[in-house]
Amino acid sequence: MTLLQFDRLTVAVSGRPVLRRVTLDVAAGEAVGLVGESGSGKSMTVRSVMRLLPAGATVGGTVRFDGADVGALDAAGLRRMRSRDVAMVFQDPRAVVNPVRTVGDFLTEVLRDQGTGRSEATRRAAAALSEVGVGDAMRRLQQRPYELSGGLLQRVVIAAALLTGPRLILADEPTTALDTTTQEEVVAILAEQRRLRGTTLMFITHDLELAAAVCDRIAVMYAGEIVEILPAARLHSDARHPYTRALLGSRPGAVAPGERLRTVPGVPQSALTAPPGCVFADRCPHAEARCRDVRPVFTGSAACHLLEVL
Amino acid sequence: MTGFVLRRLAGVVTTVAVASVVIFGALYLAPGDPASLLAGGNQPDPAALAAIRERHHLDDPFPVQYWHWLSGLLSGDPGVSLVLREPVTALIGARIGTTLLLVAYAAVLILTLGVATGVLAAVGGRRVDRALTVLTTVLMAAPAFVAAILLIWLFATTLSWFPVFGSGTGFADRIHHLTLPALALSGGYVAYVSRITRSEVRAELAADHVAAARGRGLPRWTVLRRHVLRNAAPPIVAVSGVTVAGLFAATAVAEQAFGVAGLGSLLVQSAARQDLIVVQALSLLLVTVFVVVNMLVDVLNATLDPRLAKEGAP
Amino acid sequence: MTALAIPVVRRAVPFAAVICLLVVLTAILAPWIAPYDPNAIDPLNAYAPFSAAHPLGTDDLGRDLLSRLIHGSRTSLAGPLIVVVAAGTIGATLAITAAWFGGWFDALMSRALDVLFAFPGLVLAITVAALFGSGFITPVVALSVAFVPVIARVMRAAALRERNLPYIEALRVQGFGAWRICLRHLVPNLAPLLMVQAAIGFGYAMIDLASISFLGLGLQPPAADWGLMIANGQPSILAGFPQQSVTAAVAVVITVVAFTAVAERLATRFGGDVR
Amino acid sequence: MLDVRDLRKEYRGAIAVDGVSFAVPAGGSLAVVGESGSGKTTCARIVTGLEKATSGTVTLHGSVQMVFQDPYQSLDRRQTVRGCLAEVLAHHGRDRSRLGELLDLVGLDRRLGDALPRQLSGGQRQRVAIARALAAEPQLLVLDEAVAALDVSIQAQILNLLVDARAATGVAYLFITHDLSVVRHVCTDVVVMSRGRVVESGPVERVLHEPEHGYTRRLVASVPRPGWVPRRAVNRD
Amino acid sequence: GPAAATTITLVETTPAATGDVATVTWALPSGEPASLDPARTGDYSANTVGTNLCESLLRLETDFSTSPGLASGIVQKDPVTVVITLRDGVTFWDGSALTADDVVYSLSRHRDPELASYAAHVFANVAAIEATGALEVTVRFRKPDMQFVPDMAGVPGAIVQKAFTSKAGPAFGTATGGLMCTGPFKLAGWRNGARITLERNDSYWDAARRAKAARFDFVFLTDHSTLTSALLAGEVDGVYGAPVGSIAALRRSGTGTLYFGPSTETFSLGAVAADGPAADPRIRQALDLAIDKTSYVAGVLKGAGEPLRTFTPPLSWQGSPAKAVYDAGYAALPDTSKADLEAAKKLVTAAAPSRTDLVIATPAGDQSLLQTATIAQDAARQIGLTMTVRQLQPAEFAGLFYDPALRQGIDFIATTGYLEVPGALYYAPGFVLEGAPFNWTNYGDAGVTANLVGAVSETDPAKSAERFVAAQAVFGPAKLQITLAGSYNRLFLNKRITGAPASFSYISSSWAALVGAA
Ligand SMILES: Nc1ncnc2c1ncn2[C@@H]1O[C@H](COP(=O)(O)OP(=O)(O)OP(=O)(O)O)[C@@H](O)[C@H]1O
Ligand SMILES: Nc1ncnc2c1ncn2[C@@H]1O[C@H](COP(=O)(O)OP(=O)(O)OP(=O)(O)O)[C@@H](O)[C@H]1O
Ligand SMILES: [Mg+2]
Ligand SMILES: [Mg+2]
Ligand code: NI
Repeated sequence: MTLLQFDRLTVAVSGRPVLRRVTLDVAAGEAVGLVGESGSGKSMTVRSVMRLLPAGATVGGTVRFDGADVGALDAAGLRRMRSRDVAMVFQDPRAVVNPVRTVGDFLTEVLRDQGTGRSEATRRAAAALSEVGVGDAMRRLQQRPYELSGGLLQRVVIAAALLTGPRLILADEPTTALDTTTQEEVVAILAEQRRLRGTTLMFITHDLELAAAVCDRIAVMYAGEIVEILPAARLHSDARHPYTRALLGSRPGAVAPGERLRTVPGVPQSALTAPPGCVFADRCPHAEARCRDVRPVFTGSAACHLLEVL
Repeated sequence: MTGFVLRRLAGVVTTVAVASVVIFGALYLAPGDPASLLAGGNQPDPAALAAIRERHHLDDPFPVQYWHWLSGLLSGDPGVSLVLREPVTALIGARIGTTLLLVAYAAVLILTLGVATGVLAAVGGRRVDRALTVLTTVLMAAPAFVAAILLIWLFATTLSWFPVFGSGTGFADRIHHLTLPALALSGGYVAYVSRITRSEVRAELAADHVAAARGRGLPRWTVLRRHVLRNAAPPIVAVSGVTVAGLFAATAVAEQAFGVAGLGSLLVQSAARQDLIVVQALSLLLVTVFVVVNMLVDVLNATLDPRLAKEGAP
Repeated sequence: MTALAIPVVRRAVPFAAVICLLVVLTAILAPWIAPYDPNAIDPLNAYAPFSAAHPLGTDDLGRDLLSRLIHGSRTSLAGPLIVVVAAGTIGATLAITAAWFGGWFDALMSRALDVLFAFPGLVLAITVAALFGSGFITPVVALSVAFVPVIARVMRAAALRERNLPYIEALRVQGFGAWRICLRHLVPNLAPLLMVQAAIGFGYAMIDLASISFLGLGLQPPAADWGLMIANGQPSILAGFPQQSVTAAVAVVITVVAFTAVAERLATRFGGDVR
Repeated sequence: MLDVRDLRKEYRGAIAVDGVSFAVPAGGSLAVVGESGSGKTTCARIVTGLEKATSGTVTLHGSVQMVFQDPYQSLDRRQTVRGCLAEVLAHHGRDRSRLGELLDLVGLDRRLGDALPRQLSGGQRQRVAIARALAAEPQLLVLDEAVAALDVSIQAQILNLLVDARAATGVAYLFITHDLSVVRHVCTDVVVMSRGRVVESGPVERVLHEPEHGYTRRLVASVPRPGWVPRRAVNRD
Repeated sequence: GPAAATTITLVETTPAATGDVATVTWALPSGEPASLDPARTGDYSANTVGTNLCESLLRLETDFSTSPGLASGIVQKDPVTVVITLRDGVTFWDGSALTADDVVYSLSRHRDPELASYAAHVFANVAAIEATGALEVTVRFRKPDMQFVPDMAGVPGAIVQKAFTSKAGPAFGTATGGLMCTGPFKLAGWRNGARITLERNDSYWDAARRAKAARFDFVFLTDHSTLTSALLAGEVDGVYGAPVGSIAALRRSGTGTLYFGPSTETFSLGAVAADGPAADPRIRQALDLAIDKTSYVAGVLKGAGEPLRTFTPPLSWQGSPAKAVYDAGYAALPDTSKADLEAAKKLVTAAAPSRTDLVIATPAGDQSLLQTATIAQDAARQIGLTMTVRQLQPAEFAGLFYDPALRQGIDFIATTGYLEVPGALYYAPGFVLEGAPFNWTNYGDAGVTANLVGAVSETDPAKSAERFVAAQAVFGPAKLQITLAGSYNRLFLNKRITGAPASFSYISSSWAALVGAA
């Protein structure tokens, strides 16, 4: 059953294109990784689920959550969806937790808004903290964000996301600001909770390996488009799109030490500067004339003219 | 927190101490001879002048004079006005109530109107923002004495809603009398606080934690109150604090224009009459009030945002 | 503290720029473009209404208001200009040295600025002018001194922030001297913020100088200064002759707004990030 | 060429670095890895003279330069590429004609010489920063997470550039990073830091394949790779 | 222009009050008095309030003649002896009787150098003051002084209670020290900076002049527009010296009436430099000729005044028996009210001044004097002189009259002056005698000196007048003071009250007692 559906989602901010015809289905209980370089539109994609787009954004196409068109929700419906059904975890926990209020305030405010009593909310918050591996929960609730390390704080954010028992978690680079050992912790917590609750997950990262480890499927984005979708298990074997391959190939681990890395010429494009044809055409080593002129259609797994050839 | 308060308190004491030297020193250097003032309007003979100098320690070296003044101040006796022959305490005592009330009144206006219009400009959409921008621009560029005359003309002479002058007796009557001065006094500052509020609220609205709070399905009003305003408060409070602390002295123009007897006009009149004793005491009082109010604001801010109380915080 | 810039409607900026240019040109060309001698009195023709001969009417002594407004632009611009240039230079220098050297020097400087800051500007100017003599210079000097801590505070915070940016550290690693880094890198990068501060200060200085004139401590009549004109015209407003105060007040408001708008635009243009 | 002994640094009572020793041979490349807040940056800043150590010695033969993490803030936003490089060249008494060579060395189009930082991409800026550092012809280059902020495809370009530059100039690297694959690719030796102390050091091969210290083991195990399953520390052993 | 004056009629008094009123609020446009102690009274505010509290030995009538006050008679027994006979039955506010001791004490205070009384100069020629009876005081002079008796109608003749005064010490007359006098009002309160409250003295000795207002509140309103607004709004019932700039607005008002009365107030330019162009009579005459007095009156005084030929205004001798002599002497003075630029330029050319850049000082905040200085500046420009206006703080300006150092670098002052007591001799000696305090230009003329000294010591009024007129014929045209105009007294009364004198005599009389219901 499809829980979340992007259907030709197009977003422009003040007339500048940001997302172009993003189409993606996420099944209930599934974990989908959204991978791509900076500015490719990953955050915009998940933010459009929550209707958290910048002022002046225009949206085309639809995003459906549980069958309902998110764009058509009224204020109450939107609030209900945000507070009960969908939770978001952001990249930088420091920016996301109100710096002047306590961790307890942060954790309980949504519950309190939904009518939960103060002591009950506190109890549940403490329980959620313990669940994500934060010890001494009652003391933590009294503390303020600056008194916690980044890793701890990200766990607080995840605890807050889990607290209302959402059906979908949108995790926007939840580990980028953390070091690798802490990243492992956080990712493990997310995976564990997903197993326990059957929550659906959209996981954004720059790191293909990480996405492959956490998710069932991976969608690769470039310049506001999804260029390839493939099962995580077959990331290395089945990647077809030249961009996905370029990403895999340019990681230092992809070649033996001492060898030169396989680089992609040029700089990543954004949806605004993307060429008229294939968005990757100007950096693609295989590009042909038609790549530059004609937009390839997304055929099941990737958007590339040369899919058969490569 | 206690450490923070103590540190700030020490700062206040140093500032006031240094200010006292500066004030006394500046007036010591000011041209004009206090002795001739003390001698009255007539052409005084040198012997009489010398006697007056002797009596008022005017020939002593600077440190001795300063010490006389300071020990007088510390024992609660700042001296007697050179011109009015009244104890400075009596002069200040007679006016401080009015000034306090005027400042409090103006402060309330500044805070409520300034913050309200600032928030409105930040969240009220483009048209409201622009209208308020025009309004605050004009308010900021209009001197208090111009505002005073307009207010008198409109509300006192034409509409007769408020009295033209004076400070009134009894609380209600005083409020009635001080309404126009408070409005004239606060106009520019309302605009200033409104601007600050607007920019701080806008900055806060753009913050990730606000987006996150909205993303968690909190109602708009809750987000505005508990995340935007709560977080924008410290800088707004800081600016308002400086503004309000400065009001004590800025009342001069409004008091002058509305015939209100307060500390500001006393300062201006005393300075004009070269009444140094009054000017010294009053300047130091205003400086002290300023730094104390600022300290209170800092402490308030530190409770709002404990990060500010940490050592080394700006 | 956030830079308190007027949120200008961008389209109005060219318009504001033209106004600034006109005001400055007026000040420079005053003797040539004023239709009358600004001080030529004609008591029998006092308070004349708008007319072809006197487009803005005349004042209490029958002087042509347009001519006075034109001549008045000179001191009205020069006073605040001196204040912001002096306070800006001193304030920025103190701020940058304090931020750069840090430690006890910074602490001392900050405390000194605190003391100065505790004397509200207008009052400092009033007191100093009353005690040391009125005129053009004294209030301008006093106001400059009073503006120093205001500007220095903002600049110090910005300089501290800037000083800790990696590009400054890179220059230090390169072995550049403190002077060079400050003068060639720190100062130019802080200039836009300083400009905004100066522009805002300009407006306040103009108003403060006008208030000082109102109290009789500023520029001396019959100088045609805008602040003085507002103050001098004030008593006749109730008598039904508001032209003098109103035209001068309008000139002040328009100039202040136009200068602030243009300065802010220039700052964002050349400095990118103003905050 | 760089010899760091018993470095200790305190910030108002908090100890950031405690008894750290390591050495970089001429032309060598040493990686410093470790958890967040373990004192890596502090060491780098002491080595480059940006900070004074509380105790300990830093012996350095030759000059040192540094490349910072954030390419967006490590260039003067008002200075063109050419202005930036020319200033440094002049300061070190080098000939201006080296400017072109430097741009070539870091793979920057010479036409970008007149560009301001805001007209450059992150990767291009980092190239300028590296060129600026190399302009002084240092014997040691300290790179504090110099590629962490870059996109993968750009990161690859910069890493190649760093390898080439070392081959061309013989400069030694002190390479601070979180990313072990980068360490493997660029460095020969590695120092692992945790809570202000060096917990393990040695050749990259040895340390990363046969980690001895528990922290190093955890660090190595936490790198995502095919077949990797993330674990929570509390669940492990 | 619109400022052209409509006709102004002068009145000496306003219609008499028909009954009592509870409270009258009166404005003091010069601000709060520094003290009400007669020894420290010397300005508009202190006079306006104080004369209702501490009465003088003589009363000043609206035509500037004097009549008995606390003294039933003051007799110039011979040129060097004055005998003061006190009225019987006068009591102080505390009920104690007025005695000769109190009078001796009150007058002698002014001679105490410690006290530095403002009126010290009045007693400069006095040799002794002693009680010569229970109700008789005799004043003996070293030199004859004809101005002494009329001076007793002013503040120098005000009587305070000895016991209270010596007990109060330096605080006497201040808000904290209080007063003890005999006037129709007693000092009931002084809220520093806010108001001075007078209450009716119900046991006033002169039943005919018992105060009609139970209470008189004086408020301090120095800002002209605020004051005008307050008058128009009816918040203030009356004021002496209503702002010139507001004449039009006040005349139009339905809240009350603006009265114009005769006055001794003058507007003039005074030469203050002993050297330089201002000391040259030709330059002063040139400046005088360059200013058109008629347009000055219209422009600055808004018509509420008239040109004067010299600085002693005719009102000062209106009550004198030798009025005719004085009037004739005044009429004989040259009339320079019309400007004559050609003659003025010639005078400047003839004088060939050493420098042409002059400085004129005015007290800051006085709009009329500022305009006066501006007009002087314009006139100077037209005759080839440049004149810079320098506004001085009021205290500094006042100091200028006594302190030569403050006069440095100043050539002229724009100033107002007034006589608070009758007597043509009030001004002249101080200005024209050699070494006199206000003879700043070191004017000296043997004939003038002889005639003036003679006039001062001459007991016969007519002879004194003749000698004064003879001296004036010489020093008048020398224009030590370039008198531009005499202004009318401007009194505004709310329509609910009346009775206040419209003449400038209020300055030395217990005028407030007359104010009552309209
Ligand atoms: N507030 C905004 N206003 C205008 N444009 C924006 C805004 N935020 C993002 N964009 C633009 O939208 C495009 C996609 O941005 P998005 O944040 O979705 O990228 P991303 O893939 O999440 O990148 P990163 O990995 O850096 O987070 C970018 O080109 C960016 O310039
Ligand atoms: N200027 C400073 N003042 C006080 N403490 C500091 C300062 N700089 C660093 N520290 C502290 O010193 C410790 C080491 O910091 P450092 O920046 O060297 O770590 P790092 O290993 O570079 O971390 P990261 O991987 O996050 O960059 C940290 O606990 C940090 O909080
Ligand atoms: Mg993103
Ligand atoms: Mg670091
Ligand atoms: Ni009232």
